[in-house]
Amino acid sequence: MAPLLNGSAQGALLLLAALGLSLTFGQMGVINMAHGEFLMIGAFSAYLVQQVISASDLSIPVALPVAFVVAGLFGLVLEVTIIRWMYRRPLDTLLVTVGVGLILQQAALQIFPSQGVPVEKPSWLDGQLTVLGYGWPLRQVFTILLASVCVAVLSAWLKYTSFGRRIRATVHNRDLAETAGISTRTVDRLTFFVGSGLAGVAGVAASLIGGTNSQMGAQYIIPAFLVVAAGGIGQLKGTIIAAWAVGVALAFFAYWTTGSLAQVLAFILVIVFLQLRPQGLFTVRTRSLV
Amino acid sequence: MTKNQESGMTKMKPWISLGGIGVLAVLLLAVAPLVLSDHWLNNLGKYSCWAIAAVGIGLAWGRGGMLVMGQGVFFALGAYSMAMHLTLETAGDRVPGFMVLYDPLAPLPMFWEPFRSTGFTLLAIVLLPVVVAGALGYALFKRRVKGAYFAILTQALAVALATLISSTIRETGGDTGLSDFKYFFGFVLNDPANRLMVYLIAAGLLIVCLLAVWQFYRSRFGELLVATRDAEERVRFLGYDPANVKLVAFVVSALMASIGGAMFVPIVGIITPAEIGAAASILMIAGVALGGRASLFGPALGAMAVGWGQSSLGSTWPDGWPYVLGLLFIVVILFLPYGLSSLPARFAALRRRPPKEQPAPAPAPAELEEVHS
Amino acid sequence: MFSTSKRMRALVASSAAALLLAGCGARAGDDTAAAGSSAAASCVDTSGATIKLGFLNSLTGGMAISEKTVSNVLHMAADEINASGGILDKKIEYVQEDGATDWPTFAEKTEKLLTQDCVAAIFGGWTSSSRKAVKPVVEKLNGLFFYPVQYEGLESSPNIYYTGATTNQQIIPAMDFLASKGVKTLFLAGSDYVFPRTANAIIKLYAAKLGIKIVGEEYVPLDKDDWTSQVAKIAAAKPDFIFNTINGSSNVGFIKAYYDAGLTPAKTPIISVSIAEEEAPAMGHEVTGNYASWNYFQSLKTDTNPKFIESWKAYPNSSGVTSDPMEAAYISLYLYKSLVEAAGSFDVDKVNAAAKAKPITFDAPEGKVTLDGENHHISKPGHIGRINADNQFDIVWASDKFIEPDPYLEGYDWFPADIRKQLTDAAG
Amino acid sequence: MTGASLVVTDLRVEFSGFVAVGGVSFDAHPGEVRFLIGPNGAGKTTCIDAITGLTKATGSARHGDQELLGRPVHKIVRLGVGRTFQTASVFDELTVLQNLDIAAGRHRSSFSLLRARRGVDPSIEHALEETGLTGELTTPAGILSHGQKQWLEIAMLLVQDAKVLLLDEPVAGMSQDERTATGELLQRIAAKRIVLVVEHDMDFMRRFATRVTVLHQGQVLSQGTVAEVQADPKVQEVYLGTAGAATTAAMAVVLEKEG
Repeated sequence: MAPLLNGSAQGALLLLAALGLSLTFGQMGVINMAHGEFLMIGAFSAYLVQQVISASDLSIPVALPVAFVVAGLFGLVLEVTIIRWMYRRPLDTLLVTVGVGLILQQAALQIFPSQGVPVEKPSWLDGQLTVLGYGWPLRQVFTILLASVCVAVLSAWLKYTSFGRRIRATVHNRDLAETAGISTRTVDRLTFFVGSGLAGVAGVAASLIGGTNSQMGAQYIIPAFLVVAAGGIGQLKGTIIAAWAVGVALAFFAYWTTGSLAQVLAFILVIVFLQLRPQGLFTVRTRSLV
Repeated sequence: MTKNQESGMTKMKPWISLGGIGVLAVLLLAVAPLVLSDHWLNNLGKYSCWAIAAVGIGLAWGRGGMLVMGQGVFFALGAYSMAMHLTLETAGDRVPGFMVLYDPLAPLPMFWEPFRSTGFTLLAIVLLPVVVAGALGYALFKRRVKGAYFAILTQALAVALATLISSTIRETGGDTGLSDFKYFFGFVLNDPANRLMVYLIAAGLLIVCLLAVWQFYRSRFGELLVATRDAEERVRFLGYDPANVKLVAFVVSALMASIGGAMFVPIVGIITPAEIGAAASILMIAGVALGGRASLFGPALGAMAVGWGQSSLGSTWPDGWPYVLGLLFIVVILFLPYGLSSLPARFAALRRRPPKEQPAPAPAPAELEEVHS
Repeated sequence: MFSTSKRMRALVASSAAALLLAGCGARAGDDTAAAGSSAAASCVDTSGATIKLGFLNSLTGGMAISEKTVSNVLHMAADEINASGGILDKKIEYVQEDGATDWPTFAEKTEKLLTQDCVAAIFGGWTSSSRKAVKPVVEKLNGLFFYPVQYEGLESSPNIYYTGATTNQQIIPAMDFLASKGVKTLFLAGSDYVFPRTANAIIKLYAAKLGIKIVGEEYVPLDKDDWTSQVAKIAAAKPDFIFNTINGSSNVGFIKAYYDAGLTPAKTPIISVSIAEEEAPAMGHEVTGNYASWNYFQSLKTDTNPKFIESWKAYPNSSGVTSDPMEAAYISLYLYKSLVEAAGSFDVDKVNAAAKAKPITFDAPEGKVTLDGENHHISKPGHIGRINADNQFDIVWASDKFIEPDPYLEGYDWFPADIRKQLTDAAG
Repeated sequence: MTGASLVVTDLRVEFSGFVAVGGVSFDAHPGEVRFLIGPNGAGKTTCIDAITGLTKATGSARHGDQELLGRPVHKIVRLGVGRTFQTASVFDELTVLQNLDIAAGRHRSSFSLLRARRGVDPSIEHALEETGLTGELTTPAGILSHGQKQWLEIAMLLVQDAKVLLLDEPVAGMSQDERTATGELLQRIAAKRIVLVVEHDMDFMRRFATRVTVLHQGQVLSQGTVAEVQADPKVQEVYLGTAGAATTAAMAVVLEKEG
């Protein structure tokens, strides 16, 4: 039972990290390797909010939207200054954003205490929820709830708002969308803002689980990309299942073997899966040639 | 259409390129040992190892369109094969010291045993990457995995391998890696004359690799590879299986990474998972991007420049080096996707016509399409 | 392609010739092969008014979070020594190098410092891996390396001085403390690298002797923060105590998972060997009440400690708190000064001879430490501290005297002699 | 050379439930320029995709006694079936010669691939003459005019020694003169080969088609000579009756004018 619940929480954190990517990578084709650093920005935002509102019971709820906006703005700046020139070269966005990530990491190392900063968790997350005899930490429950809320809001936003429809139209056929009077530039910017902002939210969740320091983003980026790839490009449903599966697999591997070996096995599992099903869990069928 | 020159297809006269390799050979093999101090010669040897891997990346990425973000895997195959052999050579008939530390009474792991043999080690350095890249490439290319998927998958493999090595400390030395080698195939590594020999082997291998890609690029295969990069489906309609074309380039690039890794070990004296993981694999790409991914000399010279930058700027301005490296990625990819080696062609183009507004040319149509089956 | 292949052949032939010429160096088994260390001539310049020293710390990469502080404290010590006249009347001129959390870089920079900058000694390193990368290079070039962090022991080198604790000065006191508390079951949690693996091997041997049962052992990669799965195992195993050899920011994740799982210092306390005053604040209040084993704590009452704390707080880039590795780094520079002045020379062999000739001591913030000239470690007091609400340590246990360093645990009968022999043999 | 015909029987293509081609049968023989026409979405290109292995299909498409369906793309090409694309797809970064050399290359041993090219293959020279590209030998294909690119594609099929040429809108975007030249080229090369053309341009079809197959909503609406097809009331109904897409209307105008 414990691995299943722990794994679900790990999966939820992974999902939070991957949600933004499934927007920017899945919908826009941009491979943002600085996504992990946006997550770090979210975590540091939570710390800064805590400096202003010292009561952690209140500061974390406040930090969530703040981290979303701060990380989102970083994403927006990245889009406006760099990414916009590169929509026709998706692979190159990967390398450019590697550079952006390096710079953000070093900046964080120099700005904040090198040992990292504490983000205090609210006292209402103290304690455990007893599930079939296992004391499930409330923080894990919170991560799952947070991920669920983000997924719900995101999919509702994509489905029911006009902006969401515009995003989907642009993804579907950029030229046609433009002809239909949609400003694809605005759509691009907003998508990137939201995608990066979600990384910020993930950062707040991560700051409650691990250390908040300049290196923290690096451990999430590759697993998050693998999750998006395994889920199927642009498929929210697939991303959710893949994140959960990887999280649970990690927990079970860690339960059976050691923490180190669990990482290796989980990676290999996803890689083998992608060999067998390179299009991921779900695919959009297209008729596009060549 | 400067694009053609930048992405490497309108060729320099092949004999001029060959002359360039000759000049580089003289510089590396004759001039450098005379003018450089031992320390910098050793560093140049290290850069040469990265350059060997970079030449392969240029082949796979620049000409083949496969962004190989996990060359660390193949670098590791060569490096650890070599390191295991040198460790055993140093340990003699005893179990290597680091193994004793974690589990004093256990015997040598089975997979170490064959690396006692010189022949097996050399064979492993060549065959392991060929077999692994062959199997991996076959599985990926036949299933038409490409673009970002391919890049991320290979990167994930590098991360997985680095973690695996870190987590098998008794068998592989873990995070600390393998080091403290006394001998190199019977030669005492501390002897300056032998160190020079090791350097010359590495530099010589770099020249050999450059000659190999020089021949590749001027051959029909080179043209076919570029054609596959730019329009994979079209190549299929000419009766070729693009998977095979890419596989050849991928395997050759893996082989080069392995050779670079193998020589890295006696020169640097240590190999650790950090040298093969995500960051190291990306650093290899950085040099290739800087120099010019599709050009003959760009990857090798770029890798050497990045290596040198890390040694020198990392010393004088450690806080600034990550910024420099980051900016290098951004500026080069944004404004000079075909690297510094495309500068002459760009200047020529500027002189011919007024500059256009858009900051970056946008090639790489092959990247746009994703997997579909 | 006649001309090409001809050229190729010429190239191959000439390069083979070059290799043959170069390869006339020593081969295995030659008498000169053993020469190694004394072969390299030192290029240290002692004629001027200054002496060059090298500081080698990771200022970038993952370990920068720990090592930057060590680098700063070394700078402070150098400034202090310079203000009081320098070493043998020579001012210290330091060359700071970045190890970049990359062990080959440590090796490369060591070689650079010794052969290009011609420094008289090098100070720094943090991880055991970095030390193991530096070791062959200083041995080859006959340099000096001062290593300031507690480590797993089982090592000694004529070219390295260890100013942090070896196992019998940190791990064994911690185990003695646990035994004194009547601990019966112990869980081992560590990062997956050389120090925790070796330390835990020793802990298991000693635990058997003490009658403490090891109920579990878990490792997580250095760069991973998520400990939830492992902590669930710990919660299920219900040990009396957790022995924590986790390093770096992974500790934060461990403590958070520990706190979340409802584990408390009252029921399942942790004893750590890598959480000090520097690291504790990043864990907030969740670490409060747990223990750490060190030789030095900021709260230590000695004659020299207040001045050390004061100087550090006033130093630019100060973190405001002092910790054991910082103090050990501080000791290392002063110890070198004492050694050089005892030898009357910066020459490595003379310094080593001086270390053996008579006991070198230093009034360190942790007390008066004495160098063991044979194994190059220093005597240290053992202390156990308990983390309070200010993320400082209340000292709850102290060894009755300074503990002499015993890196190969020769004074401990529970450490099997055949293993020790294997180790010394393997180390050559 | 002659004899082997392309016989398509009951060809069906479905895209997750949507029937793009629903049981199409036709044949094409060496010596004729066979046209496949129909309004947008009629399934013309899908037919070609299916025959060349790009799209999964059921039914049968035989060239001589070789079944084509179910083989991977490059294997079908090796059986002598070549095609062009709506948007000319040549290798922009390679020269005309390099383009043709690659097309000619599949007959070479893999070892010869590792050598540089010396001289120009006779088959390439022949194809260059045939398509009038001799002067462009060293031009990068990317800077050829649109028409020249299409010709280069056809030249590539010639050096490939394709027995079946499937051409997808080869004259789209060409000037009148270029169209005429292309049509004459097709008639020349059709002497020894099967030439199947998918086209929208009715004028072009009328001038150069030997036989025509009209597709509508994935079905064969009518087959025969140009005159027969134009006289078919079903065709007239489709093109004149339910005027859906703009293109259909435009086509209708063309047909009317010609009729």
